Amino acid sequence: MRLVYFAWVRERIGVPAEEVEPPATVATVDALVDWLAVRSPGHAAAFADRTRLRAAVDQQFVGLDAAIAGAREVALFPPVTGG
Amino acid sequence: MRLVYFAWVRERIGVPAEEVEPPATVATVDALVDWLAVRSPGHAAAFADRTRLRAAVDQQFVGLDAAIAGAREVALFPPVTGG
Amino acid sequence: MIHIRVSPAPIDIAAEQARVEQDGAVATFTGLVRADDGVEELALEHYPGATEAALTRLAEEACARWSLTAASIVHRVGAMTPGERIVFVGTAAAHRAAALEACAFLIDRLKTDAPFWKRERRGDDARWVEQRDGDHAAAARWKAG
Amino acid sequence: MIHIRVSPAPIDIAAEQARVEQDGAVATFTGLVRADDGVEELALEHYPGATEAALTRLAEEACARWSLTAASIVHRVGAMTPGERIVFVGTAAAHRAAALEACAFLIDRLKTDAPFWKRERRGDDARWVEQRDGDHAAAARWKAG
Repeated sequence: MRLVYFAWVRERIGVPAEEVEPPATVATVDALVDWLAVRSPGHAAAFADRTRLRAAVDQQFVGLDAAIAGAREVALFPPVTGG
Repeated sequence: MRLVYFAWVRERIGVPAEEVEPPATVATVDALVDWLAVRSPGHAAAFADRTRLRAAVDQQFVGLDAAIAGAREVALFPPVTGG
Repeated sequence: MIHIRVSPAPIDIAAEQARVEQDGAVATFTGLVRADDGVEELALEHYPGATEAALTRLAEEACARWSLTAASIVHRVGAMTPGERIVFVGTAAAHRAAALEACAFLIDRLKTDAPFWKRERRGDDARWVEQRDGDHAAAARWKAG
Repeated sequence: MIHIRVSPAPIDIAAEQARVEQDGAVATFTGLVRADDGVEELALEHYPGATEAALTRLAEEACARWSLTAASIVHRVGAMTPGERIVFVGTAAAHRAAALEACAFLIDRLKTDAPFWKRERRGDDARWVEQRDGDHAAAARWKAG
């Protein structure tokens, strides 16, 4: 599974993307974030405030309770601020 | 008093403007139009349908019941269609 | 900044937009001669002096009501062909809702409050355009606000 | 006609307007980097692929809802300085209310539905812009309609 990060999520983690293989018990975006948060202090900092975290699964915006089974790409990022 | 005409009011009357001196008893735009309507068949045609006639006194839009005492310029024209 | 121009000259969008770009949010409306209803020529007549005064009053009202940084109204007069620009309205404000609402206000009210008259020519048939009932409804909604 | 572009290139208003002028009523919104709050540089990051898909979905929704003849969204990414254009939205329709409403819809929804992130730099201080509560309210009003 490919993970992509944007804005301060990317900055805190320190890389724009990484490949991971979470166990099958990691079924939702929320569970994925829990699983990622212990990988490094940067991951922990990026995911500390879950209310400011948004996600997309295979480039579709989803809630953090969305399933990730079969996903090829999960994106994690702050609320958007374009326009 | 200077009269100015626009669009089909101008076309029916045949001139874009004329100078007139209505008697003092002609006190409103409506009365002015009555007084003008008998000047020529063109004037009569221009003023036949009062519901489609609009006016300005000294370049301010007014209702046909507006007073014309002291006016220097009265404009008579159809409903506007700009933009 | 208020800018009003009534002129037979074609409307240069880049120049008009640049004039209005005085703040973070810029909204514009451009009206073009419709190319799809058989009209070959559109002629615009106006009431010199009164037109500019009416457009200036509208722009002043919009600037006060929406705290605009800039408001511009450019209206062509004379003969035009399909596809040409008849009117340009531009507004600038700190926030987008103000710019967008003021732009809609200006074009709605221009339709009922400014002394312009359109004549359409199709072949040998030239006729003055009739005012649309909807234009009064569109202008009236701004009175409630 | 739908036109979507996400690019570091400056936005050419005359070219973008010409592309949208497909009907009698054309509305545009342009967002510029504010020059009055001490920002020296604005950097725009986005999610390549997902951004274009989100903007295309918005344009398609607007075209269907307001019977648009044209809808265009052009968004810059990368570094910009105050006064530069960040975003251009343009719509064309047969009637002005449709063009104006669809233009407001597109910029309101773009603010909440498209994956862009802004970072402002003032001197040595660079910070990511926080989402405004008002942006969600503005986007939400289009759900009721």
